[in-house]
Amino acid sequence: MSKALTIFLGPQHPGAPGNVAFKLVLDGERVVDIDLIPGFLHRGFEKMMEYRRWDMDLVMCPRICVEDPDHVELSYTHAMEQIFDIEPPEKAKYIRVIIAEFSRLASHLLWMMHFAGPIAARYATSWAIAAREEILKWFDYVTGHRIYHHYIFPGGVRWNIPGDFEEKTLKVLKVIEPLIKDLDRGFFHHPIFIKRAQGVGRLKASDAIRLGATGPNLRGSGVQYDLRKSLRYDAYGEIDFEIPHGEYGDAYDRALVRLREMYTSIYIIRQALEKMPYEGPYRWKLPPTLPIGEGIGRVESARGEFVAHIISAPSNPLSRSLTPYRIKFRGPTMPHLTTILKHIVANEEITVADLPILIGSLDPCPPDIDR
Amino acid sequence: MSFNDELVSLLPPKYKGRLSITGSNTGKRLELYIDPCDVRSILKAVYDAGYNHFIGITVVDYPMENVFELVYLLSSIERNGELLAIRTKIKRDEPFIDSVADIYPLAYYQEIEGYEFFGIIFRGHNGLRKWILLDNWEGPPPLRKDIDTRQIVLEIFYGGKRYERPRQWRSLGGYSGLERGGENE
Amino acid sequence: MVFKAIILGLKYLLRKPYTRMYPYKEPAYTTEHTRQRHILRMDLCIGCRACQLSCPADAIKMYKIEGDYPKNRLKIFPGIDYSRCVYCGLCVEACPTDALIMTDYTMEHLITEDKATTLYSPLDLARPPETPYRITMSKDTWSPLPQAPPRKSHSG
Amino acid sequence: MAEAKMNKRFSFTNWVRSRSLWMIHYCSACGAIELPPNMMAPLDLERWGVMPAPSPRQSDVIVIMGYVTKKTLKVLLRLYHQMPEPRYVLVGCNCPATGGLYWDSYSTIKAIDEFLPVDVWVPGCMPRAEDWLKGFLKLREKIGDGRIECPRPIEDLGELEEWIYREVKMREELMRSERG
Repeated sequence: MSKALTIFLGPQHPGAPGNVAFKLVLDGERVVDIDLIPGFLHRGFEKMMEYRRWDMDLVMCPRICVEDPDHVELSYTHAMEQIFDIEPPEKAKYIRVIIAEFSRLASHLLWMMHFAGPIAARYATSWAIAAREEILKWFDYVTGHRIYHHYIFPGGVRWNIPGDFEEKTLKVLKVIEPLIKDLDRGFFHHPIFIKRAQGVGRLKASDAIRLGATGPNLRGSGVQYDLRKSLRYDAYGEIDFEIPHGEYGDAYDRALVRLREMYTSIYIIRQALEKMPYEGPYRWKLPPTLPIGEGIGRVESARGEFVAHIISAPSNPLSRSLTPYRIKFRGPTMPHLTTILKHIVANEEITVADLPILIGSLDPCPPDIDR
Repeated sequence: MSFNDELVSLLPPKYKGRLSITGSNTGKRLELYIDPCDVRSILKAVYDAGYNHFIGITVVDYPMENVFELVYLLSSIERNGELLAIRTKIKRDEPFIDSVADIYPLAYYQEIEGYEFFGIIFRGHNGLRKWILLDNWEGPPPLRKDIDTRQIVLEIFYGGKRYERPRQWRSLGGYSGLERGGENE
Repeated sequence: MVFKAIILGLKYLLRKPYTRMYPYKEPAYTTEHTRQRHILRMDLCIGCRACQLSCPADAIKMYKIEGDYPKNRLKIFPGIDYSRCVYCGLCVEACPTDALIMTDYTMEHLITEDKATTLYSPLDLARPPETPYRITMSKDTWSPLPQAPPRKSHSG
Repeated sequence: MAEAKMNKRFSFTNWVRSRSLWMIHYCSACGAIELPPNMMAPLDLERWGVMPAPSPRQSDVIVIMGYVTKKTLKVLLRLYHQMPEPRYVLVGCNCPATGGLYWDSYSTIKAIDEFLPVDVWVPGCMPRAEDWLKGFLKLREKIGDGRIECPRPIEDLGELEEWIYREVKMREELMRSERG
């Protein structure tokens, strides 16, 4: 019986998923317990947004999750539209779908880097980043920025799409699709990767639901649950697609779900381009003051369910307010890095060497815990 | 969306009429107002009725009415992501409520957030501590409405002046300290 | 398996390099919509402070500048602190007279050893960039926006 | 003193130092998202001898990528003091320079040059990938010209850390007194 050893992993560690630390309790090689140490990225968003006008808050909110900013904007926008009690124009719905799916693609490609890096598959990281670069250039062209776009706006999208939107988009898809296919062949079917990832971090479907997993991590366990399908928000109701899901719920399944989601995203974008009405308004004019109300924006982000809960109440009873009264964001990463990691480590023999694969397969984005 | 019969049958008789459907679009939800003393029994019943996916706890501070409102957001994956919001109000000067961390594992961490950002004590919770705010903030819970963090920050870092660069105590390099531009307004 | 891997590797070996040869052979990649440095047209500015009030980062400060500006009675003009600006474009959206516009002149010209140089006064903002640039955001970016129709159904 | 004088003109040492800048692999905040395009195929910073080093003991540059919270500041300072001389500081993004978008945040540091000697500022939110590259080139130029004093006249870790704690404590005391 060896003595338990407590060590820290991160925040400065090449295998750490961003600026977040873990406290590990080790018994020999095996990790017995794992505790999250968050707070390195805490900025107090929820308080800062209470001071700013609602349109300025849209500029704030993508900074919550830098890897997948458009879904944060989308959830905020959905909540705001419920407070204003409006429906976005038809054209904007399709543009939002395309923007959100590209954001998902970019996020999954960045995840490839986080995941393949610790296994020392430098070729995979390089291809993924090259494919992501094409998407960032496309974002730069359509929205005006590479990372933080501020494009999805309450009442539609912020400005009209450029004239050659369709050709540009198809061109980007034409570049990135072969790269993803090569990743599929070169990385996901590589025997070394399969041996490292298969059987690591098994998560049963019932546990995944109980512990609060969402997104690809839940679908990797075999649960066919996707908010795009079940809520049919924006134009997802008119688009026909399948939800990829895994079987065993191990790291390999979760990775494979993300890979298939990339194909699904490309498929959705192609379909949305076909069905999109290119004429018509793209944005409604909204009043500067907020009505009293409450909105909950739930979207399926790249990592899972992202919820923005906005409450608009007058801070003094005489005037209508320009700022929301309270905003709460619930990111998908919190259950993944706390309850699920603890559960897997307690029920399975995870060594220190497996930990980067396990954490990588959960695709965490630490800033949405800290906010 | 319709009422879930199983849910209605599991609720205590006093709450059967209080269930309502509100919201639109992605925020369409069942809502239930409960008394804070029943939070454990209701959440247990709701868990058994299939709402076993915990989303989060939203705490709203109303200093005028002297209450904290807690909104428990739950969803049911069997019922295609149906959202259930359970709302309760507790007194602001006696912020105590029962913990539900043993029913929903994720609530453990959401309750820690409620503690550090609003100072709500969840009875029966064994790990209430500063978690995210550790080293980042000392003092009363910052998200309470009566704490004007913007004013505090302005006073300390900017000398009370908006639209100015922060007042620097020293510079180790990379800043000449010269202010450029025209005459200030 | 091995041959497949070799073929896949060869494909990338024989490809044209993906790398952009920035900065000596290629300029920075910008498009006709890239939002970067502002230009202030001082003859159009009316000093209404709409840009200052719409800035989420409080980057805009109004400066008093004497001169012959008939439209601007208060003689106050916006100056932007580029160490705070987030390039969201809300100031351009708020400007009623199209006095503030954005170009694709990127921030590589602002990289500095002394952060005091990133504080731009109205006169600095009014000076157009030396190198070629495109106007990427102005009032023409938006056509007049229609009012929102009420939501059709309230299905409970 | 003699060394400082030597550094003013061209020296082989400086030329060599400027040609191989290893940066700490520490993705401290959101600015880190534009580093992968720099390190990998799209811009390939290794053309200029910049690459991420896994530990501070092997690195020359500490890159601050975005906002610095009080908790991260302690990590950053510890890393900085573990680095061997010569060490350089490159700051990207707006938030560490002036507070940026988080100017009214209660947990971030408003000016990083109060705590670390900064060599090059890369403004922007985010700085575009090209801006990061240009920032590294500017740092390289500055080192090559011998405009960076080496070793840095700075307090040892104990003293500095004490100073930080004092500073942060003092501000927090101020906050508390203002609340009354």
